[in-house]
Amino acid sequence: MDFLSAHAEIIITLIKIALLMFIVLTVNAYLTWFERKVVAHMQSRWGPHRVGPHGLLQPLADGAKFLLKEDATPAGVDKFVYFLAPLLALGLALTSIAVIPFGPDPIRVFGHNVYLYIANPSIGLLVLFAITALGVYGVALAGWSSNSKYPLLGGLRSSAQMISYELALTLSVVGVLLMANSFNLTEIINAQSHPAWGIGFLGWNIFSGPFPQILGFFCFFVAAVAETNRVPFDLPEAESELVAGFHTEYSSFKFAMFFIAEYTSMITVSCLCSILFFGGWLSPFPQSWTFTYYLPSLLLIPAGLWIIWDGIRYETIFGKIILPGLGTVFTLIGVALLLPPLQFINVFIQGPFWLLGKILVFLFVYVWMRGTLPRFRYDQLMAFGWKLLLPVSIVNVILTAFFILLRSKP
Amino acid sequence: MNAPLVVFFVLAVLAVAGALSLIFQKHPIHSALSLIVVMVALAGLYLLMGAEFVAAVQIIVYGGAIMVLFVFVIMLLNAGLEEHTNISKLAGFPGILLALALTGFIGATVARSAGLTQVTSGNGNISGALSATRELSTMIFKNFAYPFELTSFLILIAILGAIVLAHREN
Amino acid sequence: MVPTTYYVALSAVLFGLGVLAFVFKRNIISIFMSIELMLNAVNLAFVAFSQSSGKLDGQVFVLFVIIVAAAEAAVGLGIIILIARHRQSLNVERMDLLKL
Amino acid sequence: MPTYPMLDYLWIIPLLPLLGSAVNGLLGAKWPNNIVNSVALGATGLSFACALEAVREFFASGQVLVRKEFFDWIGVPDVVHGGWLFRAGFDLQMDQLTVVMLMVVTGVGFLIHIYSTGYMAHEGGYYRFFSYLNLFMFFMLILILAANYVLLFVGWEGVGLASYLLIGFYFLRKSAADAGKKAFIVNRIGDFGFMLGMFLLFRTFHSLDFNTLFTSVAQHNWPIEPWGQFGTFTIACLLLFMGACGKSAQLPLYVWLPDAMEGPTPVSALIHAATMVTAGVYVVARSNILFAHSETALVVVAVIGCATAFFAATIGLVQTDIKKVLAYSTVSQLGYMFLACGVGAFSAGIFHLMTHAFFKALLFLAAGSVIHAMGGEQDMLKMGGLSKKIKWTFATMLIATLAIAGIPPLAGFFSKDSILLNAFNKPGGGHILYGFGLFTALLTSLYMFRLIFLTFFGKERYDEHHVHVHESPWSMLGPLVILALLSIVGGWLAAPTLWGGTDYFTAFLSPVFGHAEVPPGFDEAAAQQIEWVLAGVAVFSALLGLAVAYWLYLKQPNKPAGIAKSLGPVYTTLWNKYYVDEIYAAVLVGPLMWLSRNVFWRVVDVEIIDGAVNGIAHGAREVGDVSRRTQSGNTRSYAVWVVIGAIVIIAVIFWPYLKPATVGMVR
Repeated sequence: MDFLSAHAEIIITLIKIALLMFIVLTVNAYLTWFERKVVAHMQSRWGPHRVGPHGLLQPLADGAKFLLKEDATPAGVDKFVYFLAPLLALGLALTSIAVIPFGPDPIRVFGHNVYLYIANPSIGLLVLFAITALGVYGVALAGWSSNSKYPLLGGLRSSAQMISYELALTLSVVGVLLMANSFNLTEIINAQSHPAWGIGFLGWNIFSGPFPQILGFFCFFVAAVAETNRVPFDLPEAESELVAGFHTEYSSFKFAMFFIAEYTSMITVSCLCSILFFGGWLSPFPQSWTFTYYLPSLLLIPAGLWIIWDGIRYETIFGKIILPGLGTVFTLIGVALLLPPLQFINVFIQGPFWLLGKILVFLFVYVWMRGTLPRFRYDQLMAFGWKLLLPVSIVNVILTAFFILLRSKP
Repeated sequence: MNAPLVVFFVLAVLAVAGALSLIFQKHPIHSALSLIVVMVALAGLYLLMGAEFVAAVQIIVYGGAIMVLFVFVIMLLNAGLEEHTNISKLAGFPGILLALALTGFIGATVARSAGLTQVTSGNGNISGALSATRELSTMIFKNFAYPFELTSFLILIAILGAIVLAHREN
Repeated sequence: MVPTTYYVALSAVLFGLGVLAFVFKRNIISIFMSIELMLNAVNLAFVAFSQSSGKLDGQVFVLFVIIVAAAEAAVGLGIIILIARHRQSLNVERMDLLKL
Repeated sequence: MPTYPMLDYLWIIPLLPLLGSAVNGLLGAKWPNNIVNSVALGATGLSFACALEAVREFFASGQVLVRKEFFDWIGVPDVVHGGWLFRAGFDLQMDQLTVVMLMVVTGVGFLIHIYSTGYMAHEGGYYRFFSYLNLFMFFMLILILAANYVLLFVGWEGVGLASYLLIGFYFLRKSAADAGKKAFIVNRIGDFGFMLGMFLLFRTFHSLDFNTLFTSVAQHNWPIEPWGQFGTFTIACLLLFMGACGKSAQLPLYVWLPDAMEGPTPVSALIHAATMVTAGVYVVARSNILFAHSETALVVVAVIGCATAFFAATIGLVQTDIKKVLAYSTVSQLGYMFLACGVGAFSAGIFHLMTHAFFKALLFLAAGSVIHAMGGEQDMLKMGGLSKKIKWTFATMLIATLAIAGIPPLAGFFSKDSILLNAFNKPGGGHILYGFGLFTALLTSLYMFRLIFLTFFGKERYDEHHVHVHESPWSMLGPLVILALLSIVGGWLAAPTLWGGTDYFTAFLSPVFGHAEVPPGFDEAAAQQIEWVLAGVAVFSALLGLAVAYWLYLKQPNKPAGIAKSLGPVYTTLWNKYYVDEIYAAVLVGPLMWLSRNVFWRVVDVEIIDGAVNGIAHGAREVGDVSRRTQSGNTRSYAVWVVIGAIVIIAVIFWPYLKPATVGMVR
């Protein structure tokens, strides 16, 4: 017992890490499902719907497949690097989540303050960028070590592309940093919590401040998409040109690692977008509207009811059983949050609730783009990065600094 | 044997190992990787010394830009294993000897001057890391404004030079 | 607290290894990397001294060194690419056109 | 306390012409004429306006000497006691003398610029011409505004340069190029003396700044060196005067001025009549205190001046080239000025300088107008009867002639009269000088009217069909008229002396010359009579000259030839300008040529200098042959060399730490 109390911090941190890992991986899994569904509907298809109702169990099936497939290592690869690359990619991607704060104030568990982040370094943003910067190696080395031409091309592309877009990525947040006057993500969010006329979303960096960071957000988001090698910047894995790009030679779980890494970094980027430009966990409504505390339940209950209704009409028995159950669970949680004894939880989940909401929006945008946009040509990519994004973000920096100076001068 | 010391030794060993493997790896990519290891280890040491910003920059610029550039070039030129020619007599045994001698010199200098540096060891009054970062920025943009601008020019020239060099004229 | 001397000693060792690589390696890119290694060693010494003396100048210098290294890498690698194109070899010992 | 902006920014006055020169010289090549000359005129006109304003403020401020230090140019600071061991700053000063010179230079210069726009309209190298002209203005202004000898010397050399460039303006014509070189070289001789004089002055008084120098001289009331004693003052003054001789074309260095007429006529008017050549007079007047301390120097100045005046006048009698005549007349008038300075009448000299600037500039411009009218013809024997054709030119030139001949009440009369008076009053040998001066006056009016009659009267001696005479444009006539007015009224400043009043000019300049002027040796009443008498005599001689000229060149046009034949050798001597050029060629040029060809070229240049250069090159090659062996061409070896260098450096720098002995001393 005293061991626990002695090393409480470490233990709590470990638990948090494990929890976060679990959540992130699950979210990853269901992100794939979500993506496939959305894209499918955009292309007026059904998408996965065999495994489980609405294909809800598809991710599990995929996971199992990844685990059980044969792990073929091509001949003539540089073994060490070949194994290192996916580890690097996944490790870095997961690490980057660690510095993201999910909520403002700690939750008290067994008399311990449990903060909603794993680490809160004073230079959090820089740490994130550092990790992103190292992320290149995963792709580049994978491409090189495969000892095969398509991956090599993919690796080359990715390294060039990432170097090019990192500049814009880093420069585009300078405006935010200037306004928050800090590298620390928590402080950046708190800096946005003083909206005009108390209307929440007016305090967000994208709308408020001496100089609304619309340009900055544009550059950041585009550059971030490029950094995560997603459509329309997915040249490293341009399946129509390079088979599968840098991970052509990777199979089964190593491939899965790249896969997970990509989706994790998507989540990270979404978090960053919402934290840097959309006020993180701050609610968009005026603080005076207390009823917003009940929004979670107000969303959960109808959703649950709808799922029940939908489940009843579902074809398969399986679905007829599972979906209503899920629905009732949602509904019950929602109701429970409304009950007086449990209302205090609302206070705790406000922050995470809004943050996750925003993250979801951005993830949807990701998927949306994939569903709509064509891929860039390589020269277009470079020209876009160097001739548009970089100058624009520099202009943004200058303007922001200028307006801050204006304001600071009485 | 307190915690920082442990961390230091771990990182130091890491760095030296990286440097050694940089020397003894046959393939440039491996050398590059080992150099990256060294750099990350150094970044850790900077963190240990409370120079958070420098650490971050070390990883972002060195790890994320320069070394990527190296890897990129290696991949681009498809550099193979290093061939072991010994055309230069001087660079053979005597060269290595001389290099060791230089190391010895520096080491001796450090050892002899140990006392002088030890006097103020560790009582660096760099207050909290963030404010340190702030001070750093103040220094760069106030005290070192002129050199800073010069470096920006240097970068510009370097960019132009790189373009001119890599531009295949035909 | 770690004595500054340790850091300086480490930087000396790294620098020496850099020099060694500088002499030992044949591949021009590796030689370039060994130069970077030396620069890093110097940076370490800089930061150590800045920390021991409580002044930030050392760290500023480190930043400058990094900038210069970046510029150097850009130009140097450009040159290397040219050389590789022209001479089809990265071995410095094959680049002996300066000979009389 | 009123502020005097123009005085505070005195440097603007010289700067403007420099800008004009730079703009025209650098950009003007492609520009149309009107832009070029508007730039040049703008620069000169502005600086003229600034000069006027400066003069106004000078009077308003009521100071005697305005002195501004703008920046240190050359300086040797005295580290021990502070201050300067030697300082030649860009310091400009303004006193009454400067005012006069400033007005003359900027005013006449401006007029001549206007004139040039018309005169040069059809010449090539228009922009070049105006660029040079502005450059000259700049240096001339530096010269007269300078507050120390060094800066003055800058202007001095600068005007020399400008003069060289402008004499050789038609550099395709060999004679022009040679004339330019001649002027430059002869001036060098004078400048050599000038520099020596400066050195001597500095060595003696430890300063070359006018203010410090003169005040120190005045305060330590040094003894006036009597005749024949060669003290510092005498030597310094003689050396300075050597420079003045070169610049102002006095014996024996006058030879360059007649040839300088190769330049365009406006140049002859501006540089070689009105302004530059008077620089010598200016310098002598500027250093009047020094000269006043040495009788020898004064006597030498007076004698040389007088001699030159007479000598040049005699040559002028027989010249047939209209500009040559004017050139010799300039030389002789300059002689007058030096004569004045020599007898201690500096203000009279400056006065004559001013009036001479007016009417001589006018004469040259009018001559230019004549040449222009005759389509480039300069020989008077091929002119004649122009008075009816070009009335304005004739009228203005006549006025100028009357003025220079000393017919009252025109300017020349008063200035020349005061010079002669002062010469007469000069105790000891003054009368001789006066005699020569008077005779020169007669000669002056003689050759001037000869010019007039040959040019404007008598029957046309040119071919009507080839030359169609035409009056010049108003851009040329305007300046003529203005200058004519000036040469009429210019002298009235001194008019009151006739009825015993005060000479305004002298009074005005007295702050500068007050302590140097020699007082008349006798009472006012007597002076009054003498004044009248001398004036009468002067006028009479002038009229006599006029009469003779009339008789010779209108009544009996064939007489002159007869006379020439009758006194053959004299005439030929005069015609050949006393063979001075030939003598110089024989005595100086020949030996020098021999020396430089056989010694400096064959021995010094070829053997020593070239030998040294080749030797060095050879040595370098040998060394290279040896040292290139280290260049194995192998990069790794070079790397090792770098390492070795590093080792050496560390060993050197950190020796105190590496020395075994210092084990104990660590900590």
